Amino acid sequence: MHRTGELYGQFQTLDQQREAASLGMWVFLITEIMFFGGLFLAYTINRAIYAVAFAEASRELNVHMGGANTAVLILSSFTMAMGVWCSQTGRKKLLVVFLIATLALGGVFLGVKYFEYAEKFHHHLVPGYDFHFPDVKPEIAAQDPYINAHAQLFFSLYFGMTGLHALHMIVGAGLLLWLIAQAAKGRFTPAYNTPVEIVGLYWHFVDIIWIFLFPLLYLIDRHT
Amino acid sequence: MSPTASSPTAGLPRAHYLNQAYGIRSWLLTTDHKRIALLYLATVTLFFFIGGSFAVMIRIHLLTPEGYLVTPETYNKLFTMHGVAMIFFFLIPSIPAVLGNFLIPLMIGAKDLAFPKINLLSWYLYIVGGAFFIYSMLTGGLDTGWTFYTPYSSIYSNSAVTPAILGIFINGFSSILTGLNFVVTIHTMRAPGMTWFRLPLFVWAHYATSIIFILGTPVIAIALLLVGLERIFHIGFFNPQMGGDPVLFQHLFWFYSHPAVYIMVLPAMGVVSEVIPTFSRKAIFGYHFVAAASLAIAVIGFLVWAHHMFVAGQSTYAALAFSLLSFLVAIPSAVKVFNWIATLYKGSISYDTPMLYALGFIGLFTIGGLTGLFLASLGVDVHVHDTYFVVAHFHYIMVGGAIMGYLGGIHFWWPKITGRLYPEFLARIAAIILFSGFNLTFFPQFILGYLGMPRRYHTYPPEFQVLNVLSTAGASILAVGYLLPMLYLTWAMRYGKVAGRNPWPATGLEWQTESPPPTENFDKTPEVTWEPYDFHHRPDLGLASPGLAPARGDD
Amino acid sequence: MQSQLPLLPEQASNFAGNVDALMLYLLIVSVFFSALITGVIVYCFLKFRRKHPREIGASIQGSVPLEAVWTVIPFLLSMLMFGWGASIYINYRTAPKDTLDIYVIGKQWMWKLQQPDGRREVNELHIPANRSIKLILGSEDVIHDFFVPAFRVKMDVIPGRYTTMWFRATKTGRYHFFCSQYCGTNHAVMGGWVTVMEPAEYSAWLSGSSGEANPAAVGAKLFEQLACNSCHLSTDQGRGPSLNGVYGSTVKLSDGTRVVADDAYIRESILNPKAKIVLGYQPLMPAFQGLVTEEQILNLTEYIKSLQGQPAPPPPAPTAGKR
Amino acid sequence: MSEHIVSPRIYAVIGATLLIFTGVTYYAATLDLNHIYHGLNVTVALAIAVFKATLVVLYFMHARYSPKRTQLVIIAGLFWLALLLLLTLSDYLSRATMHG
Repeated sequence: MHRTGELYGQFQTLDQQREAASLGMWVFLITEIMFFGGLFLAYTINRAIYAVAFAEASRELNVHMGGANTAVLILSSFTMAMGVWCSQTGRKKLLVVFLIATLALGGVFLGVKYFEYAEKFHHHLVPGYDFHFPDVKPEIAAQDPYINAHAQLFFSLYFGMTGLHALHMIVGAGLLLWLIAQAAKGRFTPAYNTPVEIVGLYWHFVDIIWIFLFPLLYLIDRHT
Repeated sequence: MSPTASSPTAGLPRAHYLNQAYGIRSWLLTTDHKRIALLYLATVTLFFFIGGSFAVMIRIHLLTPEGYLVTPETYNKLFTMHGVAMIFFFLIPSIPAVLGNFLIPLMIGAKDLAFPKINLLSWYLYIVGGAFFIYSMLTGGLDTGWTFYTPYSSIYSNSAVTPAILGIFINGFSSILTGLNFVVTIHTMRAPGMTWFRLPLFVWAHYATSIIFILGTPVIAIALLLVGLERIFHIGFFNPQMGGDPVLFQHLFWFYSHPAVYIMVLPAMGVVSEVIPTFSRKAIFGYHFVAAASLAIAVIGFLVWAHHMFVAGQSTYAALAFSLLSFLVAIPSAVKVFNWIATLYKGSISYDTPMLYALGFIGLFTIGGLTGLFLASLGVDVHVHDTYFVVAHFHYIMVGGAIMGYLGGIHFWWPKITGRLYPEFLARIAAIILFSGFNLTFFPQFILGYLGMPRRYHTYPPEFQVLNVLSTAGASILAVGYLLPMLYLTWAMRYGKVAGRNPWPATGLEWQTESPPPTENFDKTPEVTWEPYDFHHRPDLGLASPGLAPARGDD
Repeated sequence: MQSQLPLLPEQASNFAGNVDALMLYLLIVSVFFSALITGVIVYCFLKFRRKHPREIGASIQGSVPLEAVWTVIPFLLSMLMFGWGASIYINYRTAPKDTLDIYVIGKQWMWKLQQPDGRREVNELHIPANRSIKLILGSEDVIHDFFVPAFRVKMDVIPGRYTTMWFRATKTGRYHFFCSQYCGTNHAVMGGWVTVMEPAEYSAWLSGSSGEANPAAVGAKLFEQLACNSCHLSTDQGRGPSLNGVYGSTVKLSDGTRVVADDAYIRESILNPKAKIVLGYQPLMPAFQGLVTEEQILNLTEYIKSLQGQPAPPPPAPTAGKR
Repeated sequence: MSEHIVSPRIYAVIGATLLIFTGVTYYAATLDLNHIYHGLNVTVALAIAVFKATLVVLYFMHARYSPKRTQLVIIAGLFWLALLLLLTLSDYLSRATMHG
């Protein structure tokens, strides 16, 4: 199928191509919502059943790192949105700056994540890898004598959800690298900026997943 | 009944998508939806015969109550891999990936699907997934049942479960991307004049199927991923020792796997909705209702999954709710069947092979659907759950329904795909053999099921032997029957009578272009001015309008 | 033995008649619609055969009233199917009060069944006829399913929790029972026989059996071995509450709630005692999770049930100096 | 160019709101709201998260200015997620005894 300029052969107009790309991306994001949805379901049910163990295990997480990460990711969403704006208004130089900023913030997020995981390994909190939950106060242990097992369940879900999210961040970073290379070559004009928009949609989606992960995993009964 | 539209001597069009380029690269790197459809046809047929050979071995093993053919472990691997190969690698991709890929752009007047490169990626994901499954098959097999219930699949099974899970996980993305491609294509790339209510019902059925692809497949992807993580890292999402609930896996698994049975049958319904009007030469009865029924099946199909778990210790309240919803999903299917047979009334019916397969579909799908009501009704399900009654039910829907529809579709569009017609007489014989062999195989299993013979048993009490022998007899007829179409269709590719543009003639837009079609599908973007299946306002079809005396001397 | 080509399984329980009646109703509706559809196909097949190659069918697009008819009728028929099935299901899931409780433990590829008096059987179940039987089902490894075709009953057996089912056998005889949830290599072998006997015959079988000592005795031995008696004395002076007459009584807990001391409470108190602390006592009892098998718990429960002798003494005043 | 351009000022406002609400949810977790109403902590945390997510979808992802079709797709996705969660929870919440 031949391609004239930026218009692919199977489409009649650039607008039709843009609409198709945007609809296609949103449909893909719906599949991602259902994909993470299965994990959120498992988390919701197990937390409802083992509320005490999950609250206790959640206290092992470093809420400051989590909070900082949320802010970092929101900023990266902002810079990504600005990047899309630049591509729409033809500011090619500024587009590259904002894309690099988004990539950098994504890198910061992954760096913080790396330290958090390292801390878990250090504290023997990685499920299936000589998991040893520190002893808890007697009245907590009374409420749930299998707290070690249920805490391991919490950390299985914690690593499952944040690991999958981090994987999506890495894929997002790869897409951004490709996008920066294309933008540097000045490929994106107000008439054709579909890839920037598509990567933007993906990046914002990954941010939304973290917006839900942070309160669910980190902010359980912080008050006691 | 000889084709009327084109004289048999007219040769094939000079340039078309098959001879436009030659060599392995032109096939393995193609982005032409028609070539990708043929790539799928080849690989899907391969997996059909892998799964089919397992089925034959199972049936031979069950000839005797003690079962002398294979050991218990091997028997468990046989039925598991029969299930996985047939469901994930044949039934789910067959009609959407082969006929859907080939025909949807042609039917809506587009040059190709919205994302041709993603379409090729879908095929490669399917191949990689299939490779992992074959790897798992060769290195010890899979013995967890196609349902992968935990904790057996995650803790106790020591067969090659992880590569099989990885294979199905990757194959799932092939379905997701195909569904995504279809939805975007149908929304944004219809030819001028092709409004939603002029779309052929085949396209409606695939739109509904794509909804299930998109919304259901990710959930089984995460369910199998979690089982894979449990096996690799020994962590505990569904591990009872760690407090995980095995029934939660069943919820996640069946949330996709029940709509998946509609993925398998809806496209076949789409094929029947094309074949019945063409060979009755009459507009489909209640076009809007049949189209709406497809969407209704796709949507309500998501509300009923826990009828697979009535005896799995779920709460009584949930069982009542899901049983009620399961009856609602049966209504649209009934509406479709009634509309098909209403189309026959006052038609001008011919008995070509596609019509035989379509009528076979209606007969067998009706039995399959009605026995589904037995399973949806709580009182009977407690008794027949996980017995051969269930096996017979879903084989009537999948083999009687989906495969009959698939074969009907292959025969109906074979002239469009290859430009040549299949041998009519031989094809009718094969259809009748398959229909009778099928009934002999699976009808006795209904009785076996109600007698209480459980599923997945390598030995059974002696009083069930007579029915099992009948079933095996039927299975041997089926095994032979399925070879016939493969043989004469391959023969027809080279030696079949040249078909011309519109041999039946049929009213779809795909029959306006050449057979086989050029790479760009249409010489110029077609303009659609007619209503679907309207034989009365289509002079281009060369048919007599009713009331006119048939002109003598027509060939 | 059944004939070589039986069509219906034996009806040997209170549910069988009703389930078969519902199945018959469904069968009649199915046969009617299948015949109707096949009939219409054959009729149209013959009557509207294509007379000449260029003939077209009539121009009929559809009719809304007809669509309404074949939407409403199937809907009403299916609602009747749902209602009837639901009533049977509710009956399945609500056991009567006076049931003979039998513990059933599924284990990869065998069933261990324990009579109320503690007699244990493997892959065999002897029950009295015309008596409501409640099976309390547990699993030690994967999911199994206890299925008796002649009684039309089945229930999955899930590790990590108990499930229950009940039935009342109405006909004496020997009936198959199967495992009907795939559980591995010998899933097909993991079945056995239910023997339904006249009540007199059943009690004779019960008492006449030599077999191992009854479980209450086994439970008593275990009670000493595990040093339960060091805390649970016959009176309330020990560090743990007296267990005399505790089974079936309501126990006041330290957090002020009350709970009936049934099988699940005893099992939980053995496996993780700190979950429910009796009022006025310290959470000193060690958890026996992993130290006792399901069978040993059943024996201990039987022993505790056999301590019905004395009425439960009133709970000690909370301020008594026993901290 | 049919595509609607969202001005940077809106992006800045939305970005700031999101940061503020992250702080709010962080602080709200330190208050013991459960004794006011059982489970209020979780409800508040999720409400804030939903609000933040809606902001991102509407403004950062241009859902507000996209064609009707895209908005329908988004709503359908959320509806199906709700289907998965609520129908499964209907089983768990109505089980006689919560084991474990």
